[in-house]
Amino acid sequence: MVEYSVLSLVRNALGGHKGWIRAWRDPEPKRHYDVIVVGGGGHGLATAYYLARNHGITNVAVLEKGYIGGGNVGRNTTIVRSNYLLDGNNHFYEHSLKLWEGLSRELNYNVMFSQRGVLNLAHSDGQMDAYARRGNAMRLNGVDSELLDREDVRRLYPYMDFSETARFPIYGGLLQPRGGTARHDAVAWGFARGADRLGVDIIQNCEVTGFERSGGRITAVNTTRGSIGCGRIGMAVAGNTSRVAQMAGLELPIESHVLQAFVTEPLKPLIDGVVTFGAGHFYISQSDKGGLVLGGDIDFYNSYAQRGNLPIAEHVMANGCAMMPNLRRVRILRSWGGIMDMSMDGSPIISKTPLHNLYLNAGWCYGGFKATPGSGWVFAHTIAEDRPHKFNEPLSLERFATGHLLDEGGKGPTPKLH
Amino acid sequence: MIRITCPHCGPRDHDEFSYAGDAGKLRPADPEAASAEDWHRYVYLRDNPRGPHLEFWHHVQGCRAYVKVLRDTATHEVLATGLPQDDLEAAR
Amino acid sequence: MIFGRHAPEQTHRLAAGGEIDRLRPIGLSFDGRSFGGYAGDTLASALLANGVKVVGRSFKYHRPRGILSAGPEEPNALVELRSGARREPNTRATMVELFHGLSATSQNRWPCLAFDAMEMNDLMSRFLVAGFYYKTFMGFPGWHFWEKRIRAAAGMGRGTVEPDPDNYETMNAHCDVLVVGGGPSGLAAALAAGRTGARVVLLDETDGLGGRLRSEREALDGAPAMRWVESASAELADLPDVRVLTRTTGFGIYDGNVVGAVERVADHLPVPPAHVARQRLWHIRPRRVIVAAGAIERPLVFGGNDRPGVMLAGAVRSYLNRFAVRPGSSAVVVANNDDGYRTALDLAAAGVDVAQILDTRGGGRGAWRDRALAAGLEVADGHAVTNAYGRMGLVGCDVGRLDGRGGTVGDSRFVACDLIATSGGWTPSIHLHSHAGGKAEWSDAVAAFLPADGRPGIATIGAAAGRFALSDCLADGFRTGAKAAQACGFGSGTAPDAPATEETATAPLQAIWSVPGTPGRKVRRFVDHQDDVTVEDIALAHREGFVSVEHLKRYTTLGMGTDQGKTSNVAGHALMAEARGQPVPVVGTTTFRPPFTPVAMGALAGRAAGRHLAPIRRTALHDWHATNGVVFVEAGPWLRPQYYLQPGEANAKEAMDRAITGEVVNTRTRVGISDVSSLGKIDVQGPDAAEFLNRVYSNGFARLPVGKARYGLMLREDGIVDDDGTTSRLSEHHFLTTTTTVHAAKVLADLEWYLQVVWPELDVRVSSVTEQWAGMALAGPRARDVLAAAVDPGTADVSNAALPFLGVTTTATIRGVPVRIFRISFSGELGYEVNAPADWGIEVWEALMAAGEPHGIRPYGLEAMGIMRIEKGHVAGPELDGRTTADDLGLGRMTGRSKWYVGRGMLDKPAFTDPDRPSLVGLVPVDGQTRIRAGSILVDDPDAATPIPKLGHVTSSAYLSPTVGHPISLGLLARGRERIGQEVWAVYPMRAIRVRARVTETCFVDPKGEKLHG
Amino acid sequence: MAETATLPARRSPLDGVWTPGDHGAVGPGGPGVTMTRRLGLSAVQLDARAGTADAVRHAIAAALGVALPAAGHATSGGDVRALWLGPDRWLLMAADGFGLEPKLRDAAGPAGGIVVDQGHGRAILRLEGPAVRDVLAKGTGVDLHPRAFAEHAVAQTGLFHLTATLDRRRGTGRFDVHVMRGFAVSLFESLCEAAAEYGYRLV
Ligand SMILES: Cc1cc2nc3c(=O)[nH]c(=O)nc-3n(C[C@H](O)[C@H](O)[C@H](O)COP(=O)(O)OP(=O)(O)OC[C@H]3O[C@@H](n4cnc5c(N)ncnc54)[C@H](O)[C@@H]3O)c2cc1C
Ligand SMILES: NC(=O)c1ccc[n+]([C@@H]2O[C@H](COP(=O)([O-])OP(=O)(O)OC[C@H]3O[C@@H](n4cnc5c(N)ncnc54)[C@H](O)[C@@H]3O)[C@@H](O)[C@H]2O)c1
Ligand SMILES: Cc1cc2nc3c(=O)[nH]c(=O)nc-3n(C[C@H](O)[C@H](O)[C@H](O)COP(=O)(O)O)c2cc1C
Ligand SMILES: [Zn+2]
Repeated sequence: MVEYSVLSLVRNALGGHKGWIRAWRDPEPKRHYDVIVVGGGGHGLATAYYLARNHGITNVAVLEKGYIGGGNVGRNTTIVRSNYLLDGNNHFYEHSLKLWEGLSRELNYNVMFSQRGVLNLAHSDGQMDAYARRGNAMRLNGVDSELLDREDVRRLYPYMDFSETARFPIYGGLLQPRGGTARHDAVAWGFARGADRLGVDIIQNCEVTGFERSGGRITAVNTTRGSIGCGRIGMAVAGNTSRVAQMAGLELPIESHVLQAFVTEPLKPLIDGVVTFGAGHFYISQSDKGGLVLGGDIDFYNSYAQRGNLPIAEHVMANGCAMMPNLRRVRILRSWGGIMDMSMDGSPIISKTPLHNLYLNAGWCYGGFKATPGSGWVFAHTIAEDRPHKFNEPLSLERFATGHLLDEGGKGPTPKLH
Repeated sequence: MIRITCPHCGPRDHDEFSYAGDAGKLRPADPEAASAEDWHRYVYLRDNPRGPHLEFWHHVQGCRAYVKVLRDTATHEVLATGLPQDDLEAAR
Repeated sequence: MIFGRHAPEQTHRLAAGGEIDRLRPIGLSFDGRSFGGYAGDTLASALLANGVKVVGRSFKYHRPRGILSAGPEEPNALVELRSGARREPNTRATMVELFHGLSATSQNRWPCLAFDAMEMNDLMSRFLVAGFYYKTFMGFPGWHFWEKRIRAAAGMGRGTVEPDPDNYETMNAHCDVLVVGGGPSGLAAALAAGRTGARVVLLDETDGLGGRLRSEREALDGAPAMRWVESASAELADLPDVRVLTRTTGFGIYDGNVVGAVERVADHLPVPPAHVARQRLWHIRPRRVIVAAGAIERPLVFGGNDRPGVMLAGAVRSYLNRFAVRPGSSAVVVANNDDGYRTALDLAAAGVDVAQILDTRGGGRGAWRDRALAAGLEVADGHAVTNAYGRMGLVGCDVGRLDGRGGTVGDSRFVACDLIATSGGWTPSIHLHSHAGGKAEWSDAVAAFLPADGRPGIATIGAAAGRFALSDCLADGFRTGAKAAQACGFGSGTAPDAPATEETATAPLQAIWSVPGTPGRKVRRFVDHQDDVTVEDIALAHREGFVSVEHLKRYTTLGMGTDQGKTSNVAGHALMAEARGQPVPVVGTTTFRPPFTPVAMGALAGRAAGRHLAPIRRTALHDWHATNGVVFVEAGPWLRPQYYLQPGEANAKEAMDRAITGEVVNTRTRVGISDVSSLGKIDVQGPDAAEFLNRVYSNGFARLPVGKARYGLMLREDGIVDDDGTTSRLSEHHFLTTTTTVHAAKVLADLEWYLQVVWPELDVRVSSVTEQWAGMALAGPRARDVLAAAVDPGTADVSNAALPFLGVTTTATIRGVPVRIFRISFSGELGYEVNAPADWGIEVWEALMAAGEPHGIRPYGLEAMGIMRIEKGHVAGPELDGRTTADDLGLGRMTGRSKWYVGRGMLDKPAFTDPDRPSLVGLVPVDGQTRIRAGSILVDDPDAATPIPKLGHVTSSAYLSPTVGHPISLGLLARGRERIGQEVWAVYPMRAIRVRARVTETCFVDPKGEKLHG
Repeated sequence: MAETATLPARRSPLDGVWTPGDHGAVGPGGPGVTMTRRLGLSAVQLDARAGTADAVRHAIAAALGVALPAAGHATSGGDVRALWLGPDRWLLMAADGFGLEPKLRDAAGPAGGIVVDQGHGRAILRLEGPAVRDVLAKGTGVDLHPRAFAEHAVAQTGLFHLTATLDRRRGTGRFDVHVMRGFAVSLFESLCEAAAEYGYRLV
């Protein structure tokens, strides 16, 4: 087991880097695991890691149908923040943000968590009031937030459109200084390596195709690499949630939609923090490689295809160029899509299910990357203890029936609007 | 660009329409008889299939008709379109 | 141009030949130095003509780099084009057409191209291997410290911080057959289709047609091939329904086979002409797509293969034949296919000394080889370059004999040269095929992936399909073009005759993915030039388990640069396959994604950026406001009056406060008028109209009398309040429903939904009449006097008896204009809403103003309206926030259980009946003066330990209610109605504000509503 | 509606922006597009209630001499032009003096027609000239090629992101464009910018 550090890097450099070993093993699936985590994305891998680290459960497999990190964790715009309005979300995401702050050292893997600050722009008095409510609520929870006026914003981003012709003038914004970005792939790889070091089997190219049940329990999962027995199952398959749930006979308050993202040619440092436009859905930040990473709305139709269409792409660019008119000559290098598990109230579900030993982690909508460590933490707890952690009690599946919804946007049961 | 054939206007770009979601869900016909569970299933639960999906698109920039569409969610291919009361199952 | 003449001699320009126009010299400057070129040059060809070797620096190691290619695949020669607001970083010199005054700057170097401090990365390269950053920078002083430095070294060019002065636009096109690519294949396809009368669009990324033919010495029908290209182009130009777009890149295929293309309308000019967009985005909706995008050559991977002076063989031919430029004076040619010979012959023909032709194949057979030998060229079979030298420009290379087992035999010898032409084979451009989900199939013959079965309606042909013989390309094009047209109902489908070619048979290529290095030397073999990915990096990725091509890509950044691996992916994936000991097709390839080449954000945004981001909606009274001191504010798409300044007043805070307070006071004490045209108005007609409204509104509408209005509440299916408004019954089967401004469109769509989908049996028709009617709210104690004076005598009786509260009349006219008058009020005053046909709105408004003159009428805006509705405790946007129930808002009485309506099925949910739910209350500062701001949180104990328990929040607030003389607010408070009279804290920690507030009823003014009925 | 004679003149939403004359890059061949405002037009929406379409069609033909068009088309008859707007929904237009609305009410009402005055709710522009198709193509995804969009073809569609009605009139390159009154200035600006490179004339 090679510890990563400057020293080991230098040592290996002198040895022509022959000394490095696999970041995680490539084991054959065992016949039985105490816990099987379905889905080798950020959440599945984090869950496996914390099952071993926090609960000492190491006879764990993560089953990934493709290559780990090939899902949304590997295709998201990497914004990390905890500036949520509703307590049910806010406490959970803040717990996650705290974990981010120590994650690289925790995992001995540089996930490049960069607290560059997340700024949400406001374009009307009403929006300023809404941000005030959110920021004030955050402060009462001990979470950092600052209300900026127009001039504060201008100082941070002088090249935004502060002109007379701006269609939606900038009134100010809500800033969370501790928010930022992280290196998406590294998060998957870091958790994978961390979990592997604690004994977890990470099994790629292993698609779950069905469940073997007896009564209210699942006894084994059928996969493209054979049937594997299990004690408990944690589902963390994001965009594919409904399909896997269906194998267990569950119908969920979830729709799958495609969200596109874009990256520009690499530039010298231009945009220091994370900025979201308030008069249309648009968010942007700059990756360490120099590419501007940006996105906006989903494509507004159910989809399992990891690609979108031009109208939304054009809409995203229009918003971006309206916010920052200097971006028009910057070129888009690549576009792609990811399948998002849009829930009916726009908030996630980390919960027990009607099946005794099946646990659900889904409904992440636009925002599950930031949740990765927190989600793994509380999901591991829920699986290990067979009851929710206090931070995911409000994220239960029952809330849709009881009416205890977490509708940050007040959009109602219309997934495309969350 | 998904090209959707409106039964009234002919083939149009999908961005002339507003997506109105799952058309497989039927609203409880007799509200009196419907249980809380029935309303819950109607309002909150979705099949969300990968493959052919029955859905509504509202032709907001066109004739304002709700168009029933059978579309493959894996390929985005439109398999059939019709009026809300039409049965498109044959195209599956 | 003058300064073209001052420029140094074009030392590497051939005396004759090429497409350039020697009569049109053009000057350019690169890094401040002036050079001369000609019309028809690209920046790259002009720099080469002037003997410039080093053009850029690589991404990671900052190694000096030259020009590798002559096309869009260029990984090295990236520059900052233009300056100031028009500066474009990362611009491929190979794709920039010369224009007068062109100025370009090298990038990713400091302080200058010749000496770059960051080149120390290259010395440190053994530490900076793939993924090194994941393994360190975790400890003190932390990532944020290192990140700054890494970011400064990373990136490539500098983006501008000034707004782009140019414009962009979108264009839509439809056609039967779209041909992407104007080489021989594409031309043939377009001709075959165009001749049938089908509508054809032909795109080419470059400034002209011909494709590779522009760069080759090929003959067609016994004449230079470009003659045929010219006649083909002329014929296409004459066909009425054929559109040829040059400088236009088809960057992606989307659903429905819609192709996105970007036309560089004015990038070849110093600045766009007046009224002309810089770039134009095309949406092309073809019935058939033919992709004739050609193939891209890849370099062999050998030691020092990134040295300035190492160039793709095909690019060498482009510079020789198309641009009349000699990329070097003494060349070594190294290839694993016949392109080596073809190139050597062209070099020799151009008078360049060819030191050696190295054929990595051992065979020593083939017609091309014979031609080379016949031309007296020196050929070394089974040889390759094992290392190349020359940091700032190639000086020579080691040549070694391959043992066929990944090593060399014998010593290598040094050969002096300033140019290495290399070909590792050609990679078909299957990008667009793949965008549409088409499969890729490995071909050993081509040593690349070819398009396999794909989406119907898309055909990939010619070199893009791995058919490299000119005759095959032409045949392919004519055949496919004719077939495509036929499929659209044009022509017989028979292919026209192709021109005769004169081709030399080619011998099969032999793949070699990396060339062994000079024995005893540590060589650097670059697979991905731009991102500095070496053969060793790929081995490391394999060692660490990043063995899937997707992991390989993300771990090493192979193919993630601006060129997206056009010249490097195949070799990279093949090397991983070798490491895994599996065939390439098993290892596979990474995903092709749009855009094919990078596209400016502005082009995608089109004109919708800036002030056109969203169309502005103006009320029928807009022009009146504009000339009467209004200050407008955006309300969704609408521009609405916020308040009105007095003549001569500047829009300062005091003036604003004065205006708003004045408008409120005037309305409450005299009479005011405001523009409510933007409220949604929906005409509902039909025998079942009453039944329909009774189902969509939570309160009853079945028995609303004709000539009466009623306030109504609509719920969402989930039981939450959706919208409110008044509905008036104009006749037995005719209603007019109003909605809030923001929800107008949604409510109409919902009503249509219920009628078309849910209750088709109801005989009702709904239509929006929002724009048909200008709406004016006349409010205040004198409102009736004003109305009575304005209404044309005898057309309507507006007395309290004839037109009581919630009464409606449709008979009145004002200045002859038929109007609808509704006695309803949002302000709580005696009020009327007057609707007039929009084109007469201003006349009616002015009539009311005139009639109101003696009564002191004043227009009031949104701010005054907002204060007055808070004074009355009326809910609006901040209260209808999509989370509140009717009960929360004190409107529970409107959600009875006596009938069914949308949303009722949800109302009994535990959470909705929870007594602890926040409910709407009024709030006043205990000190009688401190404003309680909207967005404040309501708590019992602001000093409690965090997280501090919250009781609710302040939804709306008036910093001063002129009517009650102190600040008032509305808020949602847990168990609010039980707390009336009690005190709570309203805290605003972000501004360190806390205010002691008393909980009150929601209505601060005229709770009994006497004013309404008076 | 009361006798137009006694009524004030109707205002156009474009009064404030309409500057007659040539604009943009007008070449020797004259402007690529000529724009005219179609003023003084009554426009009334006619819906046929469930199952009454035929009766309404007959009633209108008899009373106004115009045949209600099929989907995607327009017809002219008598003094009236009729556009198809949607299923069982048409827009009928005539000069203000014609008294269209009352006539429609009398004719269609009994047959099951529902009449909604929309004349003030929309602005109508006539565009003609050699560049008209290109100008409109910058804003709409509808195929305007004569083969696909013949004379008297009508489309409800998006035009520069606004909802608009395109009515192809007789002759090549002549279109009437309807847009909601409140968006008239926005559409006008878009059309002008799109037309500037060909040159345009405001009449
Ligand atoms: C374009 C885009 C931008 C986004 N931007 C942000 C952002 O800025 N900030 C933020 O916080 N969030 C963002 N998100 C959301 C975030 O990426 C996701 O919510 C989060 O990654 C989901 O959790 P995950 O990582 O476990 O999902 P995934 O990475 O998708 O993991 C799920 C895994 O399950 C696997 N799987 C599925 N079915 C099976 C099966 N049957 N058997 C085995 N394995 C299976 C999949 O292959 C996949 O690897 C974005 C998402 C997208 C698509
Ligand atoms: N020597 C060899 O082994 C070899 C290999 C490959 C090709 N060739 C020769 O090259 C020619 C191939 O003919 P062809 O017509 O198939 O290809 P081509 O390369 O001649 O033409 C392709 C054209 O498509 C354009 N293009 C590519 N992608 C585009 C896009 N996305 N949008 C717009 N334009 C795009 C390019 O600018 C180019 O003009 C033949 O003459 C063939 O003999 C020879
Ligand atoms: C934050 C982030 C930054 C990215 N930067 C780049 C980049 O610089 N170059 C590149 O080619 N792709 C970049 N990508 C996109 C990936 O290449 C890839 O498209 C994405 O991970 C989705 O995978 P897929 O395209 O293989 O489906 C980036 C992706 C993310 C999430
Ligand atoms: Zn339609």
